[in-house]
Formats: sequence, C-alpha cells, structure tokens
Amino acid sequence: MRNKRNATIALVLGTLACLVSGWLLLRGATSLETFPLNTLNPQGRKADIIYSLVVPVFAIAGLVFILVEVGVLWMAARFRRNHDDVEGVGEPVQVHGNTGLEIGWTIVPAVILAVVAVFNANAILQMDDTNADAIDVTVVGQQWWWEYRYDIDSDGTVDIITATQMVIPAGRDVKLAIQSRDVIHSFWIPALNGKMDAVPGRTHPLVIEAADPGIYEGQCTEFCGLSHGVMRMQVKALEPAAYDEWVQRMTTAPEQPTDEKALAGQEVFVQQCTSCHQINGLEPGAEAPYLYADLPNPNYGEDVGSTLLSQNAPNLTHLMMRDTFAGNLLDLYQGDSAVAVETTVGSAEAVPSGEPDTNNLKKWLRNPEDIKPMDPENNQGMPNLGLSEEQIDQLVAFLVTLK
Amino acid sequence: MADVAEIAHEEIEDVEFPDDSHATSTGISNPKLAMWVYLASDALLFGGLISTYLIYKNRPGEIPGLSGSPVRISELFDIPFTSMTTFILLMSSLTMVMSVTSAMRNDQVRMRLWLGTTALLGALFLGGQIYEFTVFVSEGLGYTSNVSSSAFYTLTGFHGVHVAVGILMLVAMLGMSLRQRIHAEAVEVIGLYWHFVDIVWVVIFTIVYLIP
Amino acid sequence: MTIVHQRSPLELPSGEPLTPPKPLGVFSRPKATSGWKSWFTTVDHKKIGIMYGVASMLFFLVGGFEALLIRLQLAVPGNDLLSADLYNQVFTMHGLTMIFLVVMPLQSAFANYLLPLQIGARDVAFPRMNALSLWVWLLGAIFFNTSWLFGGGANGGWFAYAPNSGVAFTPGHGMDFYAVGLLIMGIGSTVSAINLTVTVFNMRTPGMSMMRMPVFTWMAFITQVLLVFALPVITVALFLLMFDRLFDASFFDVSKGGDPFLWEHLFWIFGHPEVYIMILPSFGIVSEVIPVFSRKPIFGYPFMVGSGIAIGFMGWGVWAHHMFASGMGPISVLAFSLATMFIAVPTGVKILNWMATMYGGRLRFTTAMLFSIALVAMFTIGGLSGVTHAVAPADTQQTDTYYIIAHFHYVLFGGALLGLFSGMYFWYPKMFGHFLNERLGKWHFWLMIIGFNATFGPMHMLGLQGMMRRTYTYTDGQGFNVWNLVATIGAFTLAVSILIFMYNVAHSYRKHKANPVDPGPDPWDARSLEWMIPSPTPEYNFAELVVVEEFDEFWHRKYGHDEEGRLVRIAKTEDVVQKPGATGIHLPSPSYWPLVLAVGLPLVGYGLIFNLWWAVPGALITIMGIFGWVMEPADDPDGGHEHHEDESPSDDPEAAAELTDGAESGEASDEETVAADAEQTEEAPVG
Amino acid sequence: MNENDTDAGHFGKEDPGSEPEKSSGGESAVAAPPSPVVASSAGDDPDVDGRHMGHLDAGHTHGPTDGQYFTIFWVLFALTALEVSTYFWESWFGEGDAVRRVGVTVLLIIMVIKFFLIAGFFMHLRFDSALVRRVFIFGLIVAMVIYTVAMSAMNIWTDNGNPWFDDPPPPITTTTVPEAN
Repeated sequence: MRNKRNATIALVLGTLACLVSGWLLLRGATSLETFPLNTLNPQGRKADIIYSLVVPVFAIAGLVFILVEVGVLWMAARFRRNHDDVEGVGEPVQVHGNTGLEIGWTIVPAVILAVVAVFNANAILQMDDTNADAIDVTVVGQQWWWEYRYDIDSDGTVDIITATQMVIPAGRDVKLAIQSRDVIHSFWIPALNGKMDAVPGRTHPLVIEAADPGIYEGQCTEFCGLSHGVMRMQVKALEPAAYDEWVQRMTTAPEQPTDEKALAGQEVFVQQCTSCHQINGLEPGAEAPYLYADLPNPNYGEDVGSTLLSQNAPNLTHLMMRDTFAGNLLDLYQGDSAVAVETTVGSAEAVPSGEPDTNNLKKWLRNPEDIKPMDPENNQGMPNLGLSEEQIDQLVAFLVTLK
Repeated sequence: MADVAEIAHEEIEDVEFPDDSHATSTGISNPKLAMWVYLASDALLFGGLISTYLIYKNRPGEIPGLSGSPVRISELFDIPFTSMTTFILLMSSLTMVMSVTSAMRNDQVRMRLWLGTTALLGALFLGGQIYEFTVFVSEGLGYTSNVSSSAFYTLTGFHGVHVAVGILMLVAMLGMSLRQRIHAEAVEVIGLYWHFVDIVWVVIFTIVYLIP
Repeated sequence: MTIVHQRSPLELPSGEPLTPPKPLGVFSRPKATSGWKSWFTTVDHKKIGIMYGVASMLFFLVGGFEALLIRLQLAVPGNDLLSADLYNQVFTMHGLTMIFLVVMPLQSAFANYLLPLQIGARDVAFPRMNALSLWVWLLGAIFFNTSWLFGGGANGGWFAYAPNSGVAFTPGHGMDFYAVGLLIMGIGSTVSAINLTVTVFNMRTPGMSMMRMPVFTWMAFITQVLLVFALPVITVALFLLMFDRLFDASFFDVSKGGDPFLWEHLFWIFGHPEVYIMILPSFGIVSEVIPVFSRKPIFGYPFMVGSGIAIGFMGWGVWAHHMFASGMGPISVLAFSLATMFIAVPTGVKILNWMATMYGGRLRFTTAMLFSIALVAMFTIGGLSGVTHAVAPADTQQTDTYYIIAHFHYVLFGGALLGLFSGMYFWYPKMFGHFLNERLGKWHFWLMIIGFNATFGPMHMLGLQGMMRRTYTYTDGQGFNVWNLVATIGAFTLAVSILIFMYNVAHSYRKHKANPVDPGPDPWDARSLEWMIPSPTPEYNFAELVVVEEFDEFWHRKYGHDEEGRLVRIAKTEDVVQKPGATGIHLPSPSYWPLVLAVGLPLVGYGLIFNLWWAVPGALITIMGIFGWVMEPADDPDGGHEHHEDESPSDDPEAAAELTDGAESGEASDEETVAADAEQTEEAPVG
Repeated sequence: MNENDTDAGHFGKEDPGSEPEKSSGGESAVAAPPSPVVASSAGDDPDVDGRHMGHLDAGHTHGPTDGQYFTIFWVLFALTALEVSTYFWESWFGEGDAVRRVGVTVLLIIMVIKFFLIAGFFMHLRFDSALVRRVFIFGLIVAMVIYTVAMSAMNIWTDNGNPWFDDPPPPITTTTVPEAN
C-alpha cells in the first residue's frame, strides 16, 4: 500500500534528519580555541559536574526527540487520506481514549524525570563543596567591568585590587564572593562553572576551579544596561609557582618611572585620572615626587568624596600585569590575534611578555566611547577627557611602566 | 483549578435543565460571580503589597549604613487611634449587611439608611487614615523617607483607595435608589466588595499594626 | 420569590421606576450595527474578537520589524547598524510587543470569538466590559508604542530587572512607558479575564457541562483563570517600579534598603504563569483541529483537560526556575528545580494524546492541519530543551544565552504562534465567510517552517557555544559568525512567509468579492457547536439554543458508529445545522462608554510621566465614562424589544443580553467596581 | 429576632437555621439550577418578575437573621478588643519573649477567626454556592503560598549564611546615585 511505503520513507528520512540535527548540536562541543565561551568543554571540577549531568540529560532528550518527531512524520505519512478514499468506507475507528495507556504515559515520563531528579539534586548539592586549600576572591561587578579583590594573608585588609582579568592558581578551588556596586550583573566563565548573578546588597558564592593553567574567557550575562554586550572578563589560571610570583609582583609597588616622558605622563595621570582611577598611594592633586604604596585603598571612590558611579574606576597600579584592558576588549600586548577574546588551555605566564600595544592604549584614551558605548553624562562609564595627542603619548609612556 | 475539575466531574453526573430561562449554568448570577472572581484576584494584589511591607518593615533598623531616615514607620504607630478607626470600619460591615437584608426584604427606605450609614462610616475611617498619614508626615516620615515608609504608605494607600472606591459605589447606589428600585443583589454585590475591604483591613491591622 | 414585589408602606414613590430610565449623557445611544462606526461602539463579542485579531496582527508586523532589525544587527560580527542603546530598545520592545501586543491579544481574539460560540451562548457575560477590555488594551498598546516618539522605547529588557530599570540607571522615559503602559494593558486583561471566566462558568447552553466543553474552551478558560491570578502580582510590581521612577520611592534602591530580589520574585510569579497563558490557548486550538482533520475524537479528553489544569496549577510553583543563576541559594534552587522537571509530565501527556488522536485516523492535510502537526513537532523541541534547563546546574550554563532564546522561541513561535496560525486558517471561513487560499497557505506554511527552524535552530548551537542574550554585537574571534548569518537568513525567510500570509488574506478577500462562494456552516466537517451556525456567524450566534447531550454534540448529530466502532453517517449536515435569517432576537445594545472610559487612561498615563496636571483631563474623561456607563442601562429601552413580555421562543431570554439585563443595576455597579478599580491607576499615585 | 424574620417561611422546605452547609454546599449544589429552591420559587410565583431574582437570590435563603448578624458583630467587636489588648500586654505582664510569642500567636489566630467570620457570614460564603467558595479560597491559598515561598526564598534560604561560606565579606554598599532629573 502506498501509505505504508510513504511511512517507511518518512521513518528513515525523519531518523536521518534528527540524527543530523543532533550531530550539528553536538558540534558545539568543539575546541575552546574556536569557541572561547563554549559550554560543552569543561576545564574544571565544577564545570565537570555540570557537564556530566548535561550529557545524559541531552541523551534522554535526544531520544525522546527522535521518537516524537519520527512518530509524527510516520503517522502523517501512514494515515494520510488518499484521493481514492470514499466517505463511509474504511472510516477510522472511533477511539475515545485508553485509560491504561494514558496513565502509562503519565507515569513513565514521571519515573524517568524522577531518576534525573536524583542526579540533579546530587549535582546541586555538590556545587557548593570546596577543598581545604581554597582561596578567597571578592568579585565586584560594576557597569561595565569587573573588579577582583584578594586578601592574600587573610588579615581582613585587601592586598590586591585588580580588574578585568582574574588570576587564580590552577588546581585549587577559588571561592568567589560576588557582589555588585550598581545593577545586577552575572559572572560567568563557561569553562570553569555556571553563572552567578552579582546583586547589589547581597553577596553570592561561587566556586571555580581550573584543572590546567590557561586563560578562560568570560562574559557578563545579566542585562546590565548600555554596554552589557561587551562586558567581558577573563580568568587566568597559573601554575602554583607562577601564581606566587604574580602575588609577589602585585603586592609590591611598581617601580618609579625614570624617563621624562613617563614622568610627564605621571603628572597628567595625577591631574586627570586619579579622581576615578587609583594607583596605590597616588592621591588626586598630590605633589611630586609621588609615593607609591603596596596596599590599595579599597574605598577609593568614597575617599574622593564623590557619589558618582564612574568614579570607582579600575585600579591601574599593575595595569601591565594584565593581558587585556578596557573590559577585556583590547589587548595590552602585541600578539598574534587581533582581538582580546581568547581561551587558551595549557599555559599562561604570570608576567605577560612581549611589546606593549601602545596603539590600543592610545585608541582608548582618544575616545573611550568609540571602543565601548558609555554614558558618562549619566555617570556610567569613562568620559572623553579631551586629551591632546602629546598628553596621550605621555600617559601611554607612563602607563606601560606599571608592571 | 483542581476544584474546577471536581466541579466538572460532579456536574457530568446529573444534568438537569432548569426551565427558568434566566438561570445561569451555575445558578450564581453573573455580577456576583464576577465580583467573587475579582475579589480572589484582589487577594493576590494585597498579598503582594503586604509581603512588600513585611520584607521592608525593619530594613532601616537592621542594615546599618543605609541612606534615608533610620526611623521605622512602625515606631510611629498610634495603636489606640487606629483601633478606633478599625472599630469604625468593622461597624460599617455590620451596617452594610443590614443594608443587604433590608434590600432583600425590599425595604428600600431602611436600605438607603443603612447604605448612607455605611458610606459615612467608611468616610470616617478614610478621614482617620488621612489624619494618621498627616501625623506621620509631620513626624518626619514621608513617602520617600525610607523603604519601610514607602511600603507602608503604598499598602495602606491602596487599601484607602479601595475604601474610597467603595464609598463612591455606595453613594452612587444611594443616588440611584432614589431614581429606581435597586435589586437586592446589586446591594449584595457591593456589600461583598465592602466586606472584602474590611477583611483586608483585618489582616493589615493585625500584621502591620499589632504584630511588632 | 415575591420579595421584590412586596411593597413596604414606607417606600417612597421615587423608588418606583415609573418610566424606564433614560441614558443620561452627552451622547445619544448608538444604534448602528453595521458600517465602520459600529465597530467603535460594538459590544458584540465577535466584532471585538476580530478587532483584537486585526490589531494584534498589525503589532505583529511591528514586532517582526524589530526582530528583523535585531537579526540584521547580529548578521555579522562587529556590526554597527544599530547603536548599543538603540539595540537595547529594539530587543526590549520586540519582546514586549510579541508578548503583550501579539500573542496575548491573539489568544484573546480567539477566546472572545470562540468561547461563547463553543459553549452555545449568545454573547459573553458582560458585553460592555468586553468592549472596555478591548479598548483599554488597544489604547494602552498604542500608548506604549508612542514611547518611540518621546525619546525612545523601553530599554531595560522585558523582565526589567531592578535596579537597572530604575531612573538612576535608565533615565529615559522608555521604562516609564513600560510601567504605565503595562499597567493600563493589565486593566484591560483583568477585566477581560474576569468576564470570560464568568462567561464559561455561567453562560453555557443547557446540557453543556464543564466536561462537555471543547478542549479549546477549556484551555482558554484555564488561561483566563491564570490571568485573573497572575495579573495582580505584576500589577504590584509595576506599581512599585512606577512609584520608584516617578515619585522617588525607594523599593528597589539598594542604598535605602530596597531589594532587587523583590522585583525578580514578583515579576516571575507573574512571568511564569504568563508563559502558560500564551501557550495553552494554542494547545486548545490544536486539540480542535487535529480531531477534525483526523476524523477521530480527541484521544483521552479527560486527560487533555486534566493535563491543562495540571499545567495551569503547577505553573504557580515553578517561577524561580528563571532565577537559578540569581544566587537565591541552593535550597530554593533545589526545590524549584525539582518542581520544574515534573511540569514536563502533563505537557508530554498532551503531545502523546495528539499523536494518539492522529493514529489510525484519516488525515486531511489542510493548511490548518499542517500548522497543528507542526506545533506538535516544534513544541516538542521547545519542551525538551525546557527539560534540559529544568536541571538547575545545567541551567546555570544555559540561562541568558541564545540557548534560552532558541528554547522559548520554539515554545512561543513553534508553539503559540503556529497554533494561532492554525486557528486562523481553521476558523477563517467561520469568521469572514470565505476560505483563505489553501495553495498560498501551504506556501506560507512551508516557508514559515523552514524559516523558523533556520532562525531558531542555530540558536541552540550559538547558546551552547556561549553566545549570551541581549548582546548588541559579538566579536569575530568568538566563533559565532556562521550560525548568526544562518539565523538572519532564516528570519528573512520568515518575513517572506508572513508577506505571503498577508497577500493570502487580501487575495482571498478579492476573490471572494468577485465570486462569492458560501462555505456553508460546516466547511471542514467539524465537531463543535460553532460549526452548526451559518458562516460568517450571524450577529445573534444561535437562532435557537442547542441542547447538548454529549461531548462533540454536533459531530454526534451527524455521525454514529457501527459495531467495529467505525464512523457511519446518520444525518446530513444540512439537516443538522441551523438556518440563517432568524429575526427578533434581542441583542445587547452598542455603547460609547467603554471607548470613552478607555480613552482617558492613556491620557492619565502621559500625565503621570510628564506632568501630573496633564492627567486631569484624562481622569475627567474616565470619570465621565464611568458615569455614563453606570447611568446607561445595559439594554437600550428604546431598542424596540419589550422582551420581558415577549414569550416567543426565538426571543428566548436565555441570551446574554437578557441575563445582564436581569440584574441590570447589579451589573452596572459591578462594572463600576472594575472600572473604578481601573481608576486607581490614576488615583493611587496622585492621592 | 427569630428566624421567621427573614422570608424563609416562604420557601417552606428549607430551614434557614439548620446546617446551611448541607443544603447548599452538598454534592449537587454546584450545579445549582436543579436545587429545590429554584424549583420552588419558580413554581410558587410564576407570574412575578421574580424571574429575575428567584434563583439569583437562592443563596440568601439560608442567610443568618438580623439578630445573628448582630451577634457576629459583637463577637468580632470583642475579638478586636482582645487583639488591641495584646498591645498592652507587655505593660501588664511584663516584657519578655514568651509574652511576645503568645501575643503574636493569639493575634494570628484571632485574625484568621475574624477573617472567616466576616467572609463566612457577612459575605455569605458559608451559605453560598460551593463555586464561589472555591474560587475565593483558591485565590487566598495561591496568594498565601506563593508569597510565603517568595518571602522565605528572599529572606531565609539565601546564600548569606551558607554553611561553607563561613564569614562572607560585608556587602559593598552601592554608591549613591546622583539626583535624578
């Protein structure tokens, strides 16, 4: 019978189509190099827990998907009305229902889901475990960048404040305390763990762990206004020794610049930038020679006596210890890739090497709003300071000394 | 909604068709049923506002360092005064119910009398609430002073608006009763609204005013 | 009950209605029932339904245009077609338009048109309130879209998370329009929901017990119940936001102790039932279409109804699954995650029942049937991706990525909209008296399915590859290029299919004008009561009320079955259906007042946003509307029908008009309640 | 006041004072049209415009008498007085957690009693069709459950106090925002 043949064809084609689309879906599980934010390539303990839960759930869903889609297609072909069908002959049997069947297909999915639920509950509870050697980092979201605060010696004072790129030791749990200064943001490093919102007035915990050294790309995922789309961040995981070196560098004041241009730039910085950006120990309007300090002032925005949002700007004391700046939009060092978006697994260095990309810094200083949409009139983001080319040159010469 | 299913099952068993062509399927008149559905919906509105107040009522005291007035609105409550207005509103429920029974007895005169009394008592309650607000504001706790005052004024304000709307309906009904006969059911439906407003006040008075 | 007639000796003469009360008002009572003017004063549920439908299709074009802008912007990395600010406005307005201005009113259109017909009533319980809800919604929707003229649309996302939606972070007027506009539309929806709930409870034709109602009626009814209980919650949230933005309150100002979680909870307590509000009517439509074109009854009717109720019920307990990543704590996450997983069960029952209905049937692939089958296939995908993020840890990876976008477009487009299109093709002859062209319809269908899958299928992959939502651009190195381009091409394919649909409407109308062909009362050989009456539906719906004896009454009057259970025709359709041309049926009279009342509300809205004094004229108009409404009898005493004495069966006072008249003052005051309640919008903040 | 004050006698078959629940709230009451009350009213007075009212007012036939209303009012009055008195308990019985706890419990219980007295008698919920009772109670239950869950999710089951997070850093208060407009 024609219908039966059609039904067989539908069966085969439907199954093929489902398999192809399933394969396309799983193609998502490719390298982190191509897809820096890939969710299907876990690189740490916590992300592994999620991944090992996702795979069976996807498998079950895929199976149901194939059954239903193929079933619909098969029925459409099998029970199609033919042109030569006559009313009154071979009409369908009027089935009103079948209680046993109905109860069956209520209970079977419920049981399947109950099994999944057990694993689900187990995973949810596992997400909070930490190892004994975990370190603490406070993460603060602000429109539109991230700040990280480290209390290395656990004495209650902040020892390191940095932005955009968080540095963690590989193989150790990192307990993040996520907070926000203005609106709700969400901290998300897909390779290391799921996301967690940064809600003003609350502190939210999240544990991340990177098995290997590397740079892991992240992205703010809760809509936070104008520049939400480009509010990016990175986590750089270092070998324990390299991490110690990084801590060492970050807790020591940078060297005083010596060349004239850089000194002039320092002057410009103190006049133009210190009302928002902090370099440990540099005060707005301070008199030369400037005194650097080891410890950052964690309340810098408030010390300035201002209430503006933008006045809490990234701490630039060790700017050149990072690989990227401007909310992870621009590279600080000349490298092979033109964009700052990257996830590299395997190696990472405590102190970035290479030539500083001064063009990027200049581009940013000429008009930050070109790079990242901002609204300084409403105190959101960095204003265009109207610096002259000479001032920009001097500033860049100064900034590259901050290592 | 599970209830609805039960109803459905009950109904399927014996369906008789009333000859009275005015009958609704459930035997409850449309306006009355609509009012009940509306009141059930309103329960969620007040639930939301009461929850908001409960969440915020201690905020100025509990969390140090917040901007705005540190005074909680509950520190300003004058319980004896509010008890008076509560009694007034409670009494208005009684007069409302008397109005309904009068209307059902087709005693239009008494019905008008009780309607008028109810509206008057409602107005007294509203006046008391406005007086209370002015006292709070003069004590320095305005609508925008802190979250507890904002939540308090919003909650009681919404209740006050409901009372005001109820008074308008009572007065309108009174006016219309001079022009045409009022069905007892119309009075009853408004009565439902009025009692609901009273019920909400029962909850607000207990939860907001009396529980410290 | 003689009480009413007993006279009290104290009764004043003034209590006696010596003359029928005349409408007091500036307008004379409108009389027209045809012509363009009649549309503004009509209280006919069918005209109101059609207006809902037409208006929401126009907004569909607006929302679709916004969608195309989004897709164009994201077609290539680093695109600067739209600025970040404009993009934020466009995606926010796209979401709000599609939800509140397209899918919800479209389900309202079908519910308004079909509910009374399917339960065998002559109109809804409160015809004027029905008109009110249409006008309040429509004018609110227009008000909301005028924000484009006042400095830009809403730009805080449709979920408007505080504190980003506060005035400090979003200083423009867009979010003001969001709060006030949604409040106004909420009034319309509440009125409509209460009205239709009462209609289903009370207006059923004799014998139409709850468990004999068609599945569409059931699903639309559950939707109305959900609306009744969900809307007050968002009303609270919107009032708090509005007071924050316009009157300097501090509900969501963290520095004063406000808590952003309050908004999240209130919003999603509404927001999750809202999802079912959008999808359940489409489930109902499919449950009507598939049995008709399979020539089999719906499989497991009680389970279909029960699962609908279960979905509606469980929909209240799962709202926080939108907040798995919000940091609400592992206990809440665990509880809501488990609750969410099991909501898949009743949905799965529905899908399997639809398939069982098709099994062994004799399927006719009309366009309506194709859309319905497509819903089963596409919604399954959306449902399954839903299960994958009911698993909370997985959801923390997926939420706020394009995976979610894919999921809810498969649910809302592949579910709700495909169902609604199915309904359009199915009931078009009943509504307008002619078919939509089937050939064009199939073009529309196939292009839409291809375009839809090309647009939203790739978003699954984009999401898993980590592309986040609400991003105005992406960078070349992120690996999102290919699928974004595919999605954009798909979006334009979708747009073409919509153009074909529009052309189909125009083309079919022209052909019908040139060469009218009566589709007859029952063009599809269908099952429910609305197919017993002429097409297009006469104004009075049913010439005589149908006494229902079983589920699918109309079908069983046409067909019986033999010993094997196979279908046997027992009566000709012509003998079963009702004849056109009944006269003397009393219908509710048209009225201006709903429109007048509704006009005032947007004016009050502008007043709230720009200058409180501007609210005064709006408030006066609204109050005038309420006054005129209350003073106007529900029925026109000059309408020529002395129906109280009229005992002729054709003027059977079972009709809705009669009922509302039966308690006319009661109705008036009740409506006043709701109307006056609507008035709170302007009263509360001022006072 | 006695029961005959109402027009109950008119309906003969119903005894307004006795167990109103049973006559109106029983199994068949939902599909109220077939209830005997309607039948009797229609049968007794076929000619009046009670057609409008007969069945509509069916619910009231079991309603309380005026006297009962007054009784209920005095009960409510007394309960409210008792409620208000809790305000002075601390000055009478001395301060303390126990007094406060008992006070709050008493208040909540009285609130519920008052609520259902008004709803049940003044709003006729006890005597009305089961449908309205279910609609209203459903609304109440939904309201109570969801708001209770939401409030607990916000204030009790939060992460601030998460066991592994022994000593979370103090929240960084948001920066005050500039005057709007």
